[in-house]
Amino acid sequence: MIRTLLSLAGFILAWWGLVVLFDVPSYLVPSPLELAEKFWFLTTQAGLFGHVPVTVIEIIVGFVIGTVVGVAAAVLFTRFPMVEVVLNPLIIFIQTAPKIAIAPLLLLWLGLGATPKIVLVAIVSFFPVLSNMLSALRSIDPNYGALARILKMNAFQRLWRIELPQSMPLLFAGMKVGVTLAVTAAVIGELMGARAGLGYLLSLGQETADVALVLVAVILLSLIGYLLYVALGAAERRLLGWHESRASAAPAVEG
Amino acid sequence: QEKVTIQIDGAAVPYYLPMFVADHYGYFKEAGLGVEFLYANAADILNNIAAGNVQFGFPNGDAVISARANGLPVKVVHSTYQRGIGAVLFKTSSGIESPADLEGKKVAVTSYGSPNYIQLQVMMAQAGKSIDDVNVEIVGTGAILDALKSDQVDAIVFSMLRYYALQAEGVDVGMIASDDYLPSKGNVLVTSESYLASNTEQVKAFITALDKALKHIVEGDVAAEVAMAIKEYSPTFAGQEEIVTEIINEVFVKTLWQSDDTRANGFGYGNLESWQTTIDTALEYEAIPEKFDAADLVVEKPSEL
Amino acid sequence: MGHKVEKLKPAEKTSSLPVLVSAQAVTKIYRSRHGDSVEALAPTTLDIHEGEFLSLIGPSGCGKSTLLRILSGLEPLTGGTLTWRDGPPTAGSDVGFVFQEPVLLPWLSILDNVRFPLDVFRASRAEANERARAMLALVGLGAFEKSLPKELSGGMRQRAAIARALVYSPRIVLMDEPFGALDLLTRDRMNDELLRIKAETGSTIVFVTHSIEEAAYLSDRVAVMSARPGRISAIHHLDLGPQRSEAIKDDPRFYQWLSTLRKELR
Amino acid sequence: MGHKVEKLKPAEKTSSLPVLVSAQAVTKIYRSRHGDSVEALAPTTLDIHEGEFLSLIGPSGCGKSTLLRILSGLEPLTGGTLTWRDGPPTAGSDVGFVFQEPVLLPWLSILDNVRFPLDVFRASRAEANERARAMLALVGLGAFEKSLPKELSGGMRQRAAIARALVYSPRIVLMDEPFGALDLLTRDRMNDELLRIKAETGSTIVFVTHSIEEAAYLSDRVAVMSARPGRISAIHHLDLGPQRSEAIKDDPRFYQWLSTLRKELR
Amino acid sequence: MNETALRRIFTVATPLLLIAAWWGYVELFNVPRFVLPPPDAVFEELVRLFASGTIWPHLAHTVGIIVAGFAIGSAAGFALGFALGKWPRVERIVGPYLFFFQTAPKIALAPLFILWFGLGLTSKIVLTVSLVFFPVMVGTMLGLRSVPANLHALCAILKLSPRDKLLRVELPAAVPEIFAGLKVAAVQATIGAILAEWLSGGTGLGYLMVFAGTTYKTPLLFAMVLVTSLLGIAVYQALALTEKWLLSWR
Ligand SMILES: Nc1ncnc2c1ncn2[C@@H]1O[C@H](COP(=O)(O)OP(=O)(O)OP(=O)(O)O)[C@@H](O)[C@H]1O
Ligand SMILES: Nc1ncnc2c1ncn2[C@@H]1O[C@H](COP(=O)(O)OP(=O)(O)OP(=O)(O)O)[C@@H](O)[C@H]1O
Ligand SMILES: [Mg+2]
Ligand SMILES: [Mg+2]
Repeated sequence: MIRTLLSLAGFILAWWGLVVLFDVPSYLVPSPLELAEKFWFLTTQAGLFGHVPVTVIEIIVGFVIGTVVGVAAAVLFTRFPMVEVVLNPLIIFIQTAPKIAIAPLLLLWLGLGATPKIVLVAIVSFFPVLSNMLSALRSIDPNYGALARILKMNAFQRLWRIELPQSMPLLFAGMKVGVTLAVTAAVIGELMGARAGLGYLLSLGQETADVALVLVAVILLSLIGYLLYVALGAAERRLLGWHESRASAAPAVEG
Repeated sequence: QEKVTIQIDGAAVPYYLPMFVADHYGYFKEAGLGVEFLYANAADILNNIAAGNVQFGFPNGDAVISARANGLPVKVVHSTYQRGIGAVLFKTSSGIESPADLEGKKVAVTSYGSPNYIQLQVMMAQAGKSIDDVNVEIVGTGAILDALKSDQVDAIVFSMLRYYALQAEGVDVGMIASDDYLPSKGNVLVTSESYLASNTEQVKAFITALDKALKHIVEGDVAAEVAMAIKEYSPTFAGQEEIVTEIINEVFVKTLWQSDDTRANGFGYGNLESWQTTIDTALEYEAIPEKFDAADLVVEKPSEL
Repeated sequence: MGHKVEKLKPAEKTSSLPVLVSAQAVTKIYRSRHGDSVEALAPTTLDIHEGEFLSLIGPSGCGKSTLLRILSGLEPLTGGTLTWRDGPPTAGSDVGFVFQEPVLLPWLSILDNVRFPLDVFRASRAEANERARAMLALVGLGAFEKSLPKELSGGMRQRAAIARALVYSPRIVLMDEPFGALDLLTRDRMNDELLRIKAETGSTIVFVTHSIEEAAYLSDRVAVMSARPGRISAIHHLDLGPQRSEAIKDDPRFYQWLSTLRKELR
Repeated sequence: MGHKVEKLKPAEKTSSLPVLVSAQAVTKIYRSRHGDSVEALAPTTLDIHEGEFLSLIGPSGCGKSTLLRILSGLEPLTGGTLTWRDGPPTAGSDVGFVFQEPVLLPWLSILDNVRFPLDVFRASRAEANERARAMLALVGLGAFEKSLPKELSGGMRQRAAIARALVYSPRIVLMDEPFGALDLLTRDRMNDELLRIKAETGSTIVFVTHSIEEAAYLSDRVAVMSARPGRISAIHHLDLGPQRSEAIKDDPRFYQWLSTLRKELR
Repeated sequence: MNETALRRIFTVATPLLLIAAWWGYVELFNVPRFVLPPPDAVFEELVRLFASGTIWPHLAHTVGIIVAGFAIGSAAGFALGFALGKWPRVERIVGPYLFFFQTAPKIALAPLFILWFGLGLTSKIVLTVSLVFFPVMVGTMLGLRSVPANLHALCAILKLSPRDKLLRVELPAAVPEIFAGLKVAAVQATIGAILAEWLSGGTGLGYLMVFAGTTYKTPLLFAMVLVTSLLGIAVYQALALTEKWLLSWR
């Protein structure tokens, strides 16, 4: 913790030093002080913290939906491989289809509120979860399948008691990737039409060439993403104490 | 009270003062409208209007021409900005003073076929040169300002509003307004053909409120309204009241919202001749696929709808 | 010598117990990834009687595990039929299986691993804990209930797996070399426990082992398998009485059986 | 009876062979995830002599695997010292290890698994193939060189792992219950092969087993361990001569040793 | 056998079905062209683009960025994942910055890329790389850390050099995790290339999309969407096949 703070302080000092030393104009890179001032100004006078929950809710709701659907799809695909054959091209199509192109469609179908943004977040966080969960389910030791068959576990028990715990490490990796994408998706969603949210602030900053505003929005967005990431990491540590990837260190003896 | 949504180009900047005044002083309400503001880019706005997602839009006039030429059933019901706000922006240190100086320079536009590209072509043509004499770079809207700031390009063709934003940022910029070379229109009030046909009353009501707001500002105390708009609608501009007031007084009140036409015919007058010139130029430079009549797109006298 | 050898005869008149499951000319051919196939089990016929203790012995790779997996329904047949007296087992609690490797869930503590089947069968928490603890004590792991599988020695893990298979008193228990990783003393204790549990519950047990002593000590019948293609070469009905205990080791017939079985395996 | 019991004496005058590696008051305490600790090995002192065959026997969980892993350098000590005569082994080819569970690389064929160490040591391809094939034939897997590990039976997998540990003739071989999953016949054959290989290469072998017969049959010395905390309770120097063969089973001293060891284990 | 036949049928039938659904939706709900053009309009546009040859430089440009971005990004992701996976201390020190940077929306950072790497190809590839590396890094990290303890023990016994250990044991063991990351990365590479072209430059499918978007040429827009997605699907399928082949031992 102390080390993190120290390294953070070092980073900020280095940034400041560079800005002062090379006399970087503030329209390129503002100094930390300017940024702090901007932040203070935004919170006290521009209702910055009214924007934060808007985006946070979009990210979290979308991410949770994306994760749940991703896991469900992976389970469905492993149970019925045909479903994967049928749906996979469609899924990759939706993933790669540039969101700018489908934005008007989303608005047409889902209206102007938070829904299209949440759907967009769900779409992008869904894919890494699906991909990792599929890998995980396919890597499961067949012995566990045998145990499940012997005990005649039903599909739900198998999922809940064997497949999910066994898939946790990869699932978490997928969620970590998903959460970073979710932040970007929320921003894109807000660019499609919004009046609040950090993505909206970001575009406002870009519209008005307000670099400090852009940076404050970016930093807050990153912070949200990072905190979610850290939360996932903490959950992972709690849940995965048993797993190799969490053993305090790889074998102590090496060479 | 009828709920309607208007999508405005960009973000909540105080230059959209008429909208804010109309809302703040209850002009919309008086006219029987509950108006919600949303922000997006011009193309999205026009698509949303055409699809019926929103009732009104406030995009750039050039974007509307392009949309109409490609078959989007949109209608300009109020030519709010009488002039275009396109401009060539450059750092004064680059030595550029007139379009002729752009020769051999790197100039960024957002895409081939975009209004700003046509503006550049017309400017060069009128300066006796051709577009081939400049190094055109394509830089998207998201990065074009930074390209100028970081000297990746010598000049950009973009919105004149950025000129003031850049100045406020402390960048030493110069500007050549495109409208002096090619008449065009800035932000205009747009709705769809079908909405106009079926909800004429609402459109009229909106126009009435907008006109009232414009009148209120033009005849009233701009500084006070700017202070109000920044406080209530655009708080990130806090501290910039003075410069915004100056810009609105000097640019918007004098040349954008009002013209000889509006003095004769009321706010938002759609000069069909001038619109047609813009359309014809766009066709000449192959920015739009086919010619159409300005009268099909623009309502000439909003007050007489 | 008084023992009876049944040479692959389908019906076994010798046993008075009703047939629980009957394998008729069951075969198993594995296809490997290169397309070539291994005949793991040549047509094999075997009746398993209700409540009996049947051991399978035979050289490594002769198909013992395969036969056990077929009986449990884990491995599909490639030929023949498998007939259960009252239809194949429907409840998970009907069959217990001890795999050749201890298959423990690495994220559960030893207690939770042993309790696992009871949780699946929705036993009450208190009852599940009580029975799992009793079973752990039986296999000598009472002090390790909170440990994770990776914190146990090989033999301890195998004992936990045995506890898990027996904790719900299945009607038929299939055990694949359950005691292979145990020392003699523990093994002897586990043998006696197994006999006691069997007597209490009346379970049917099919048991794979490499130890002839163990097979003779525990079994009502011993099936001897031979390799490639795997098949049952002989089934011996051991006339050592239904009640087994250390005392049997004083019975000369026990040693006769040992030497018979040993010779069969050569 | 003529056998000597050394009760935890550090120096063993009885052996004429030079000491290869000496463990002095070595201890091992595992910390489990809940913070409580398990004393797997109480201070243990043991010399291993060059070229000897030493067996470790003891109840399940007494620390046999732990001691073996410490000797191999896999497990760090929590106390005591480990001294090698010429310094700890530096080359990978110095030590062979047969793990308690067969550790095979699941993506390699059996042949490639056995050849793996030779490939790592950059032996020529032809030589590696030849030696690996010879080793596979020795363990009776000649026909399965193309199979994947999952296509083998438990015992066959273990034999492949043994082949891999012996294929590069390591100077010291540590074997953790290598023959536990094998039937008697295969086991006897493997025992004799092991003795032959040892005689050929002069390797030192430390061998964990649960079979007293096996220990007595193979070993120059047998260390008996007792449990919790694990420690060596006795070391027996077997006076059955350096050359072992089936003939030894006619020697009454062999049976005396069996009964001694069996008693020690009670 | 039956299954493979069914599989083949579906690979052809699914796209056809989707196109039918698309067409049906457009017809039935009378969806205007500028919201969703009918399939035949998009198809005509595609034919026109390919017949006239105008698509090729754009296609080549985008494919170039995808391939370069994917290759460099996965290599970088792998290297980083390796370092972070092997040395937890490195993760503790640089990890937070990496994760922080990664969650920053790339659209907002794009101007920075242009500032640092200019308007040319470099900044586009860098942008793509910044999207690609992360999933690969996370996958590699996890894959290397999940190698079973007993395989580590085997390597320790045989005193495998770090290089041998990586190539012969850790990589093969980590294939499922790494490929899970690579598949996500493939999709990200396509998105990255389009985003990069959206930000600057006058060639590429992404540019054509902006062009089509701002000039309301929806058939062109959707034609580009189709082509991009097909590119994504191609890269993804190539990876899926490679993975299947590498994991044929399972
Ligand atoms: N999944 C598989 N794919 C291909 N062949 C297999 C498979 N499983 C087993 N075999 C083959 O079937 C034969 C019998 O295997 P099985 O596991 O039944 O032997 P076993 O009698 O249990 O031997 P052990 O005592 O060594 O465990 C072996 O030759 C083995 O190679
Ligand atoms: N990784 C570990 N963490 C915690 N405790 C451990 C760990 N490994 C082993 N132990 C404990 O150390 C003790 C000795 O284990 P070890 O594996 O050495 O036994 P063993 O003599 O080989 O037994 P077996 O014959 O059953 O294989 C056991 O009580 C076990 O619970
Ligand atoms: Mg077996
Ligand atoms: Mg052990």
